[in-house]
Amino acid sequence: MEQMRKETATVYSQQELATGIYDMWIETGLALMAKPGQFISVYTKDKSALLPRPISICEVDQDHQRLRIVYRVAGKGTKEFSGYQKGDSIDILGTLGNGFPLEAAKGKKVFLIGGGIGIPPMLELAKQLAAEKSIVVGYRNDELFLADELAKYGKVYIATEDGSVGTKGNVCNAIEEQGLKADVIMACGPMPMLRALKAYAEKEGIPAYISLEERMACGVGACLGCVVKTKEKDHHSHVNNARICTDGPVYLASDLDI
Amino acid sequence: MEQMRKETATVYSQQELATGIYDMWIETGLALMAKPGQFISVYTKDKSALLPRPISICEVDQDHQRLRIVYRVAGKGTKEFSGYQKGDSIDILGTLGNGFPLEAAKGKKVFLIGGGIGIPPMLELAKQLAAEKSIVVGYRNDELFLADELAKYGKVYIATEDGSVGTKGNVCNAIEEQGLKADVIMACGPMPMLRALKAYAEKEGIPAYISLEERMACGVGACLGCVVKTKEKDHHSHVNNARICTDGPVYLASDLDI
Amino acid sequence: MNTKVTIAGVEFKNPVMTASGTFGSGMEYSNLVDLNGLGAVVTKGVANVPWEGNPTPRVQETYGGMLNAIGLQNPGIDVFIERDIPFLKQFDTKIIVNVCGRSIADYVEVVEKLGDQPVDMLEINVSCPNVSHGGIAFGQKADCLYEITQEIKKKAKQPIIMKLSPNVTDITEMAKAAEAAGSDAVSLINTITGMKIDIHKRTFALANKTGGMSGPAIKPVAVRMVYQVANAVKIPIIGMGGIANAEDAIEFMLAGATGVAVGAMNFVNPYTTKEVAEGIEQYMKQYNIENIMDIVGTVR
Amino acid sequence: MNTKVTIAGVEFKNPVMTASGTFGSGMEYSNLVDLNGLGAVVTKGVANVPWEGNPTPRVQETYGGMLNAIGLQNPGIDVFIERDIPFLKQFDTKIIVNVCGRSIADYVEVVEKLGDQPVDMLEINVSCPNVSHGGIAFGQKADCLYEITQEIKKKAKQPIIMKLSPNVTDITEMAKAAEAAGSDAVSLINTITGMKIDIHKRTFALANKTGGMSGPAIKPVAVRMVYQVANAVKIPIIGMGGIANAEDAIEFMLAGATGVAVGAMNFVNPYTTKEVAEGIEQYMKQYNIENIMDIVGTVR
Repeated sequence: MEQMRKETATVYSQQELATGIYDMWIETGLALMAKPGQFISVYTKDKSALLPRPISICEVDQDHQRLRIVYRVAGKGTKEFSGYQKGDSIDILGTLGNGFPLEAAKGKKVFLIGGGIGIPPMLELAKQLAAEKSIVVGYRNDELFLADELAKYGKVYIATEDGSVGTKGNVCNAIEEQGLKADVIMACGPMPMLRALKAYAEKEGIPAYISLEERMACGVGACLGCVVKTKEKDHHSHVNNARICTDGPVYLASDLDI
Repeated sequence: MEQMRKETATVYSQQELATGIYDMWIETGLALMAKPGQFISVYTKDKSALLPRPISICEVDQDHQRLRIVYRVAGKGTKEFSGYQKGDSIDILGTLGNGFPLEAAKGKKVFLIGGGIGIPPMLELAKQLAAEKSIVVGYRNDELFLADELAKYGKVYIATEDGSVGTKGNVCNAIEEQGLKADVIMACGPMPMLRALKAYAEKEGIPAYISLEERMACGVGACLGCVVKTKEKDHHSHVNNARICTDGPVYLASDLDI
Repeated sequence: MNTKVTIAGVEFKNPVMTASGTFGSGMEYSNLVDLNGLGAVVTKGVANVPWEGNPTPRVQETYGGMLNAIGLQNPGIDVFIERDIPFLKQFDTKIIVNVCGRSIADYVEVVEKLGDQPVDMLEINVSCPNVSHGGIAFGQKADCLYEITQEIKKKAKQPIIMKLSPNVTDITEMAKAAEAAGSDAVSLINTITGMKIDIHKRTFALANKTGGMSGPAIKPVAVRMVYQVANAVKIPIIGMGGIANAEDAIEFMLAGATGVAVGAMNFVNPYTTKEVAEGIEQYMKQYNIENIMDIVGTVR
Repeated sequence: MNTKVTIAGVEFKNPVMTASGTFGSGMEYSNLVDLNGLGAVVTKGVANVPWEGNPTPRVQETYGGMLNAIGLQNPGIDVFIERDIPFLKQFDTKIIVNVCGRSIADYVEVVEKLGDQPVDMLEINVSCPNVSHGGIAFGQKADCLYEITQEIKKKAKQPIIMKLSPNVTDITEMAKAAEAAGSDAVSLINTITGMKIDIHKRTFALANKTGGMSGPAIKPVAVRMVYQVANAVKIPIIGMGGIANAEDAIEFMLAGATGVAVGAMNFVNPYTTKEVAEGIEQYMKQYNIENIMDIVGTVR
């Protein structure tokens, strides 16, 4: 059985999927333990930028022992990663986090919702989840990265900020416009979207599992850098904070005070 | 006319000449202004290591606009440089320093003396100097880097610390053993060697031009990091310190208090 | 070859420790690092009651380092005693508990509760810059430091280590005050107060505005202060601040530190502590050093 | 779009300056950098008489920064007036002369000699950590700082800028003392005292043992102190400490600096000052900022 570790892996391929959105496959034995909704920490070679970058796992290929990450260039770390090519080394720590609870949605009607760079983790989730999937994804514009691939695993509903494709607006607008319904929500995206989905789920009386991001340092629950406010006292911290890197990144929205 | 500048140049070739001694040709227009005894500052790509490394110019190819540096791997900067390959970029500032005064030796009997990593600047000097040259070089062992090339421009006398080739000992031992004489000395090497040559030159009543090295920051005379004690007040500093990067690195030994 | 060091009568199998706050209570890293290879685990600070800490963002990267403003979130001493100490006791390493508080009474309460616990030393955090009443005043004024040290020492059953703040004009005054009040050792440096501003959002990068800076960037300041303190007091020093490898650790020991702690670099390379311990042995071999204690404070 | 800033009545074409000691008297970099593009050249410190400075090695690299212990080598004020000021007067930039001394009388002598010279401001270096009588005490004790500021202000014909040391417990106390004594502005931070040890030679890497740390590594400390001082005094601030690009410079301005100075990064990239000035203009365009002065101190 594979165990969490830091290792020097190898880039298997890389391409730009959309403007500033990169798609990298990494050869690593960590693929054998990877679950949808988990993430890896990626370390830069730039020695002035020391902290690893947490990046969600987009797809898992256990047969070939490869992980896929799809990420946006947002700073000097991701800028560096975007320059890596096949055969380059890449230092990673993983796999990290809890992942989405597949059992909670099995056989049910489920929304898989991704906003922007929150879309990638939905792909492996869509692959592995045996359920009736409505996949709702929100983009800035008509650069619909991963939409084709998601369509293999369920019906895809698209929202775009600029209205160029599908519903103009965000994923909530798409759900409304299309009159969609579900028994469970699984989502990843920006905090405003997650807050809206939390409210929507409460109104509908359904559970929503949402994946959060936050500035991290250690990635293993030691530094307490990345916490989220919880409704009840957290079992580990004994205060109303849970660690996103280990207790999350996926939470039942109703457990959170966001 | 070329002018001192910092530029991103291109590595033309690199090879390991001896254990830990690397030989790099760099394509740069700065070759057009380079003089024997001058140096360039080389910047690392490692952003944790900010200060440039001063490296003496070994050879100048003005026709092809290339500079050659031969350097020892002594730390993380030079370690990084040693990994560069043809076509890689290399940031350099140059050309820096005064260089050897060719006129002072023209037509005379001259010792060109190099110790260890002080040998490389002797090559371009030997090429350009129209004089009766005795080239005395000191090595640790039988890895006689550059000796063949130096032999094209004058008779080469070798000293090795381990006695494996030539005189056992240092360059002074070689001069004594071979009974060599000269009217002028031009030398580069470790401080103990330079001190010994200064004493020798005073005893012989001949001038010795010696090239120094010191920790530097700016390389252009601004920071006053690299100074050497002078006998008289320096014309620029108005104290008994001269800046190695700009007033040097080549000094008449009798002007120094070392 | 002997890598053992002794600090205030406690013997450590090697000088390598974890810096408080960067290694949780050991549990979090125990899947990555063999705790048996460490001289000691120094735990994240624990108070008399649970602390919530600061809002997020709590961490930010800086050039060659990082800022944190966790605000000493902790589950309180009762949970710590029940859960974390038994966990650590499974390993063959020393346990140093970092103690924090908002008042002398807070500190004393924790220290007293730890009195009958199987922990080896107590590190007293009087220098956290990230909590408004986190005791920073105790760490920046010599007379306050003297007083709290004295009160804690009266109650402590284990040897105490006062952890010093670098955010002072003269670190030696602080070290002397700790020594005079009976501290068994000092550790330094805690983080240096820093700030980062997001120029695009035009706001502070940390919710707390300021944070504590750590990482390789601050190492020269830490080495300087260890050297100064080693020349000012007779009690042993645990040195920390940007240690990334054995070379760094040895630099601290030559400057005067008997123990060395790895902090922020645990986040960058979780195997740092192990590599430091191994690298110290290599250095000892290379220079024929029989006892690592022999090099402590030898650069003068 | 207006990049001009005004400090104590002196108008600078842009906020970008050189940090004292990193740019000589401008002459040394004038082949690489067009001095006409700078808001001001701040010269290397000059004393009443020539100073030899410290033995070598005087500089060392650190992680993301450097240490220097030049020891304020300078040719003395007479040579400076005769040679360096006329050189700088050829350029369309402001001249700020950094003044150092071992006693109040030394400083006053230099300030008086500069009285009738065409220089725009005087920066008073009371915070150099590298000379035993280099005035560091003046920079670490508020009452000493007050006294020297007052004495210099009495004699100065140009506006004065007290340059503050970061090696203090509370930088705001120092800034307040400078302001109360009549300083027209403050500049900060000077270098942070650090040390590097060569573990193979087992000796200090600098002949002076300690040196002043600068470079990107220290930027968060500098930004924090600028922010603190901006909240404590009304006089303008020139900010410095690790500025490597326009983003860094803007960070200092948002924290409260009206002027910004590039220091160690001149050694790493001699074109830094130019790039900072250009980058500030780009930022103004990007965010429709009409006057750069409008962003000073706006992150609160």
